[in-house]
Amino acid sequence: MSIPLSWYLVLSAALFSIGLFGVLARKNAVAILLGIELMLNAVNINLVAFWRYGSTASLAGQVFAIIVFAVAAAEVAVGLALIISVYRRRTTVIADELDLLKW
Amino acid sequence: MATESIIWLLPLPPLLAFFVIILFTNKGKALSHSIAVGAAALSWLGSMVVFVRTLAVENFGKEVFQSSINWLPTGDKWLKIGVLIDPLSAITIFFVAWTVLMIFIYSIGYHNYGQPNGDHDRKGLPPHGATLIDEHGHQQTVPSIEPMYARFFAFIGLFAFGMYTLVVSDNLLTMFVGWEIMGLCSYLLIGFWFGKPSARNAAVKAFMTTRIGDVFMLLGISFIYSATGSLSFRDILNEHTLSVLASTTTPILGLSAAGLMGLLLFIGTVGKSAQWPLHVWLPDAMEGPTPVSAMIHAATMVSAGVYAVIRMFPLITAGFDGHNLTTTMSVIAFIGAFTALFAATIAVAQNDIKRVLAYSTISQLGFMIAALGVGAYVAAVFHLVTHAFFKALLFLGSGSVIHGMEHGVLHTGDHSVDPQDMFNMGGLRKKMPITFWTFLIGGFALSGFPILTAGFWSKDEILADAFGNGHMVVFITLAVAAFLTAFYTMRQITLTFLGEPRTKPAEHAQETHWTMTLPLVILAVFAIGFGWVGIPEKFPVLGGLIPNWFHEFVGGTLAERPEVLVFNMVPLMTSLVVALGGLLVGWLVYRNVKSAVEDKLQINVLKNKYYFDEIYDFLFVKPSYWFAETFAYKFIDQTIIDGFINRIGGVAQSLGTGFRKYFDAPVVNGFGDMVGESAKKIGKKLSPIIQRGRIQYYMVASLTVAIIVAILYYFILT
Amino acid sequence: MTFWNDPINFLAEWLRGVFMGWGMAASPANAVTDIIGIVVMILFSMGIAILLVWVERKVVARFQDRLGPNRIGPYGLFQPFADIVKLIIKEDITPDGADKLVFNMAPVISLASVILIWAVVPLASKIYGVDLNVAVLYLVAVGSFGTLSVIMAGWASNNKYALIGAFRMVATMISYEIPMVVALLIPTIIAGTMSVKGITQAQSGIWFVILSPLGLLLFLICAIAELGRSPFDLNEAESEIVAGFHIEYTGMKFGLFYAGELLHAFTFGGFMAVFFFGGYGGFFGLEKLSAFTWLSNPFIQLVVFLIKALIGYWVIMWVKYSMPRIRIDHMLLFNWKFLTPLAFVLLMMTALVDKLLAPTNFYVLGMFLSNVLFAWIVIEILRAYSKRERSVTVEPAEPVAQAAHH
Amino acid sequence: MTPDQFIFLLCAALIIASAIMVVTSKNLVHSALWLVATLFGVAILYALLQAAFLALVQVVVYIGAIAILFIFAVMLTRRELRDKGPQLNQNWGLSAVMAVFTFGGLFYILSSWSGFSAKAVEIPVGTDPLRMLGYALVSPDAYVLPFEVASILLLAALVGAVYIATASKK
Repeated sequence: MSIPLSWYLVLSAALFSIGLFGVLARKNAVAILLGIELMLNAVNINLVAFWRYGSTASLAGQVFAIIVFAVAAAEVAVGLALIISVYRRRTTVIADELDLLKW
Repeated sequence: MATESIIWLLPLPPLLAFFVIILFTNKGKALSHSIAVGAAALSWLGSMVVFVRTLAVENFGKEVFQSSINWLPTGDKWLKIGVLIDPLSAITIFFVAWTVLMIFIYSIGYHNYGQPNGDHDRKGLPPHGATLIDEHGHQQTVPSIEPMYARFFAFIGLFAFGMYTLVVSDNLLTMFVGWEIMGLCSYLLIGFWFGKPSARNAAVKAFMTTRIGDVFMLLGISFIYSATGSLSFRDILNEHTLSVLASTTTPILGLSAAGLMGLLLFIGTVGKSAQWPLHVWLPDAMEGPTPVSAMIHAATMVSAGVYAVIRMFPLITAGFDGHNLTTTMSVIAFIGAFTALFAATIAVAQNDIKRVLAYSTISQLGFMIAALGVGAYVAAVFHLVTHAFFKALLFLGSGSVIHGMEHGVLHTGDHSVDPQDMFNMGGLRKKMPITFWTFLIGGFALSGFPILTAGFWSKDEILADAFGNGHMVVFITLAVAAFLTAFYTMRQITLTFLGEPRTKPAEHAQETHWTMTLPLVILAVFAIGFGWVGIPEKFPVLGGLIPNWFHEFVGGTLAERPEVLVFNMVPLMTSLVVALGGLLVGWLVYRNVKSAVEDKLQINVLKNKYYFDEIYDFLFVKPSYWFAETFAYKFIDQTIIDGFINRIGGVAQSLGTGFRKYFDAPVVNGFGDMVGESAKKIGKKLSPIIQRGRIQYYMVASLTVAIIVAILYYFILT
Repeated sequence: MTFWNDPINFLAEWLRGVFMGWGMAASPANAVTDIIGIVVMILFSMGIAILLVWVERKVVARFQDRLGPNRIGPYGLFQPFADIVKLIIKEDITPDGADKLVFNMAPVISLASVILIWAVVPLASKIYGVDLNVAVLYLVAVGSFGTLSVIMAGWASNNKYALIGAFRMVATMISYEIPMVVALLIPTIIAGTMSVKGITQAQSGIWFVILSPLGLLLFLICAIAELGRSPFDLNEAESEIVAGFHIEYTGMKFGLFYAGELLHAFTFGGFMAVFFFGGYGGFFGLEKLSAFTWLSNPFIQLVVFLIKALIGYWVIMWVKYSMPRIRIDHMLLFNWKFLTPLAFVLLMMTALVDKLLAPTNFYVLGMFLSNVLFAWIVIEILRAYSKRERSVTVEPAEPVAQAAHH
Repeated sequence: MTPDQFIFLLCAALIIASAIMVVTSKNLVHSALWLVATLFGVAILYALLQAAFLALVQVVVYIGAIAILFIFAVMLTRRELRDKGPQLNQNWGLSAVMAVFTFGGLFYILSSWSGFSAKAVEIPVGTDPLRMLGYALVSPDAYVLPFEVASILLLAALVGAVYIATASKK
C-alpha cells in the first residue's frame, strides 16, 4: 500500500467539484441528478479511504458508505419519479423552464 | 402474574385491538368485532383478577398496589409515570370493566351484525335497511349492517384504552392523557355518522365545550406541578403537602393554593361531566350511535370527570374543618346541586327517549358533584358506581327500544315516524318483554325505588349526608331534583312501554337480538344488587344484615376514615316520598296521554332547555365567528399584516411625503423622493434578475456568496 | 508439487522461472505470468463456447427429431468453425443512425460480462482464477454489465424493435436479479461463506440440493430468466419484435452476443453444479477412502465439473426447447408477486432452520423436510388462489337476471 | 512507481475524465454511460482500498440499478431520443469558476490537515473485514439501528417513488 491518503482525498475533492459543476450548470434535470451521484460517490471515496487509513477495526467508514448507497438509491428513485411526474405535467425536464416558484 | 404487572397491562388489549382493526382487519367484520370484544374481555378478566386480589388485602386503603417507572427526564429529576390501584380505582375499574364489556357485546347486535348490506347505505350515515327477496318473491325490508362496522369497534377500543389508562394512572399526567384520548374518541364517535350535519355539529360542539374545561384543567395541572414539583397522586395528596398548599394564599379570589388548584381541576370536570354551564354538549351528543351514548355519556367518560374530582378530593377539601365549607367546596356544591335540579327540569319536557336520559345523566352527575361539594366522599363514589350501572342499562335499553322501533319502521315502511320519539311508542311492554323489564329495573334504580334498587341506597346516602352535615339548601334542592327524576323516569316508562301502541311501527316493534338483551340482563342484576353492598349500618331493619362493605372499602382511601353518620329519619322519609311520589305522579299524569299535544309539560322554556344553546350561540359562538371573520381575518390578517407587506413601498413614499409636508424642506424632500424612488427602481430592476425561479441560478448565487464569505473569512482572520 | 497435482501453479512457477531467467525483475514477471494466466483462462472459456455451439445445435436437433450438423468433421464437430468463418466474412454493418461507439461497445461488454464470471469459477480444487471471498456477490455484480450491454445495444441501434427488446430484457433481468440474489444467499447461508470454493468444499459431505431443493429450483428459474431463454425469451420474440436488442447486429458482433449467451448459459449450468451439486467435488466423502484418492486429482475434478456443468446446461436447453413463451406482463407479475416473496420467505426459513438445527443430528432431514413442507404450503396457496380466480371468471350473473323477472 | 500507484493513477484518470464527460456530454445517454465508467472506476478504487464488498456493492447497486434507472429516465422524459442544442445553462461559466474554487478550497483545507499524507497500515492478518462488517451491520452495539433506519428510508422512498411516478387514473 504505497499510496498516500492525500491521493484519494484530492481525487474525491476533484470528483466532488465536477459533480457540483454538473449540478449547477446542466440544463436537464436528469443530468443534475447525475451530478449529485458524482458528489455522493466522492463522499463515499472519502469514507472508505478514511476507513482504510484510519483504524480498520472500526468499521464506521464502510458502514457509512453502505448507508450512503441506500440513501443514493432512495434519492435516485424519488428524484427520477419526481422528474417523470414533472415531465408528465409540463412535458419538459429542463430545470430552467421549471421556474414557477417566484413571485 | 404479579398484580402490578396485570395493572400495567390492563389498558393495552383495547389499544392493540384498535391498531389491529384499523391497520389490518378493517375489511373483516366478524374478525374485527371478535378482536375488539376479545380485547375488552381480556381487560375485563384482568380487572376482575385485580379487583378480587384487592379484596383479599387487609386494610387495603393503606397498602395499595402501585408501581412506577422513570419516564421523562426533567432536568436532574425524572417525571415518573406509574399505575395505582387503591380502593377508589379498584371500585372504578370494577364497573368500568363490566360496562365496557357489556357495551362492546351490545354493539355487535346494535350495528346489525349478520344482516345483509344495505341497498344504498353509505359510509357516514346510519344504515337504512336492506331489501330481501325470499323464495316466494316477497319483498321485505330488514335492518342492514352498519357500513363502517369495523371502524366503530376500533374507536370504542381506543376509547376503552383511554378509560383504563385514566383509571389506573397514579399521576395527573397520564390521567390527563387518558382524559384527552377519551375526548378525541368522543369526538370521533359522536360524529361517527359524519354524513349527518347534526352529528358533525354535535361532535364539534362536544369537542369544543369540553376543551374549555380541559384548558382550565391543564392550567390546574401546571399549577400543581410548579407548586409541588410532582404530578404523582401520592406526592401531592400527602398530608404535609396538602397542609402547605392549604395555607398558601393566592391573589385570586382569596383562595388558598389548594382551593385554586381544586377549582381549576373542577372546571375540567365541569366540561367532561357536562355540569352547568358547560352541559350543552351532552344532549347533542346523542347523535352518536346508542352504545356510544351509553358508554361515553353515561357509564364511563362522564364518570371520568367525577372520578377526577374524587381522586383529587383531599386537595379540594384541604382546609375543610368538617362543617364550614371552603369556597371551592361551596362552588362545587352549588354547581352540583344546581345542575341536578336544572337538568331534571329540562328532562321533564323532552320527547326524545335518549335526550331524557341525557339530561337525567347531567342531573345525576350533579348529585355526585354536590355530594363531593358537601364532603360526602363515599356517597359520591357509591352513586358513581350505581349510576354507571343503571344508566348504562337505561341507555342500552333505550337503544334496544329504538332498534325495535326501527324494525317496526322498516317493516311498515312508514319513514315519517321518528323511532326515537316517545310519543310514537307505547305498549312496547308486550313486544319487547326483556327490554321492558330491564328498563323498568333501570328506571326504578334511577328514581331510587326504595329498598330494592341500587339507586335508592346511593341517592339516599347523598341526601343523608347533605342533611346530616347541615347543608339544608343542598338537601332541599337535591330532594326536589330527586322527585323530578322519579317523575320523568315514570313518564318515560309510561310513554314508552305502557298503554297501547300509538303508531303502526310501535305495533310491529320486535325484541332485539340476544347480543343486545344479554348485556341488559347482566347490567340489570348489578342495578339491583350493587346497592346491597352499601346499606347504612343504622338503617332500620335491614341495617347490619349485610355489613356496609362499601363504606369500609372505599372510605379506606382517605387518610381518616369518614365517620358513620348518625341515622336520621328525615332524609330517609324524604327519599321514600320523592321516589314513590314521583313515580306515582308520573304514572298518573301520563297513563292516558295520547300525543305530545296533550302533554301539559311541553313548556317552551323547558323544551328549549332554558335557551342555553341560543344564549351560548349569542354570547360565544357568534362573537367568535365575528372575531375570526371580522377582527382576526379582515382586520388583523388582511388589513394589518397583508397591508403591511403590500404597502411597505407605499409607506416609504408616504413617509417621504410627510417629511415634505411638515418640514417643507426641498432638500429633505428631494432626498426622501430619491431614496424611495431608487429603492423602487432597484427593486424593479433586480427582481427579474435575482428572482428568476430557476433553482440552479439560486444555487450558484448562494454558493458564490458562501465562497466569497469563506475567502474573506480566511483572509481577514488569518 | 508436480504437474499432475497442481498444474496451474506448476506452470506458473515454471513460467516465472523462465522470465526471471531472461533477466526480468520479480514483480513484472509476476504481472506477466498473471496476464498469461488470464489469457489462458479466456481462451479456455472461448474454446468451451465453440464447443457449445455444436452441443446446442446437436441437442436442439435431437429435441426436434432432426439430425443436426453432420457434414463437417466427425458428427459435424467442426461445424462451429465453419460458422465462425461465415460470421467473420459477413459484411460488418453499423446502421446509419446508430451511435457508433456505443453500438460497437455493446457486444464486447456483453461477452466480457460473461468471461469476467470465469474469474471465479472453480474448475477444480487447484484450477481456478481467484478465490474471492465475495464471489457470490461478484457473480451478480458482473451480471449487471450484461444488463448494461443490452440497453446499450438496444439504444444505440436506433431501431424501435431493438429498443423494445432491450427494455423487455432489462426489465426482466433487473426484476429476476432479486430472487436470484436471494437464491444465491441460500448456499451462502448453509456454507457460511461467499467464496465459491468454500461453498464447494462445504458440499464434500452432502450436496446442497438435498438441503435446499427449492433453492435450486428458484435459482434455475431466475437463471433462465436472466439468460432470456425460453420460456422467458421475450426479448427476442421473433413474431413480435423480430430479434430483440441485437436485431441490427451482423457478422462477428452478432457472434459475440451469441457466444456470450451460450457461454452464459453454460456458466449458469456450472454454478448450479457449484452451488447445489458439489461442484468439482462432492463425492459424499468417497475421496477420503484410500482406494479413491485419485478423485482429488485436479484433472479428474475438472472433468467432473465440466460434466456437471454440461448436465446443468442441458437442463436449461431442455426447458428452452420444450416451453412456450410467456407474456411479458405475466412474467413480471410472476416475479414480483410470486417469486420474490417466495424467495424471501424461503431465505428466512432456511436461515432459521439452519440456525436451529445446525448442531443437531437432524440437520439434513430437517432442512429437507422443511423444504418439502414449504413447497406443499406454497402449492396449496396457489391451488386456492387459482380456484378463486377461476370461480370469479366462471360464475355467471344469473340470479340477478332472475330477480329482475319478478 | 509501484503497480498499486500505477493502477490508482490509471483509475483516477478514468474517473476524472469520465466524470468530466458526464457533466459536459451533449448526449444525455452518453452522460449516463460515462457515469457508469466513473462508477466503475470508483469500484476499482474500493478494491484498491481492500473493501471488496463495497466494490461489488458499488457495481451491483450503481451500475446494475441506478445507472440503468438513469438511462430509462432519460429515455422516458423526451419525445425525441436525440438531444439538441447546448446542454449547459447560462450560468455555466460562473458555475465552473465556483467548482474550481470549491476544489481549491477543499484542497487548501485538506492540505493543511496533519493526516493528509498518511500511509495505510496493513490489515492485520487473521482479521476478516468482510465478516467484521457483517457483524457490525447487525450487532445491536454497533450499527443495527442506522442500518434498519436506512432500510426503512429505502422502503419509504420506494413507495413514494411509485406513488409519485404513477400516472393518476382519471
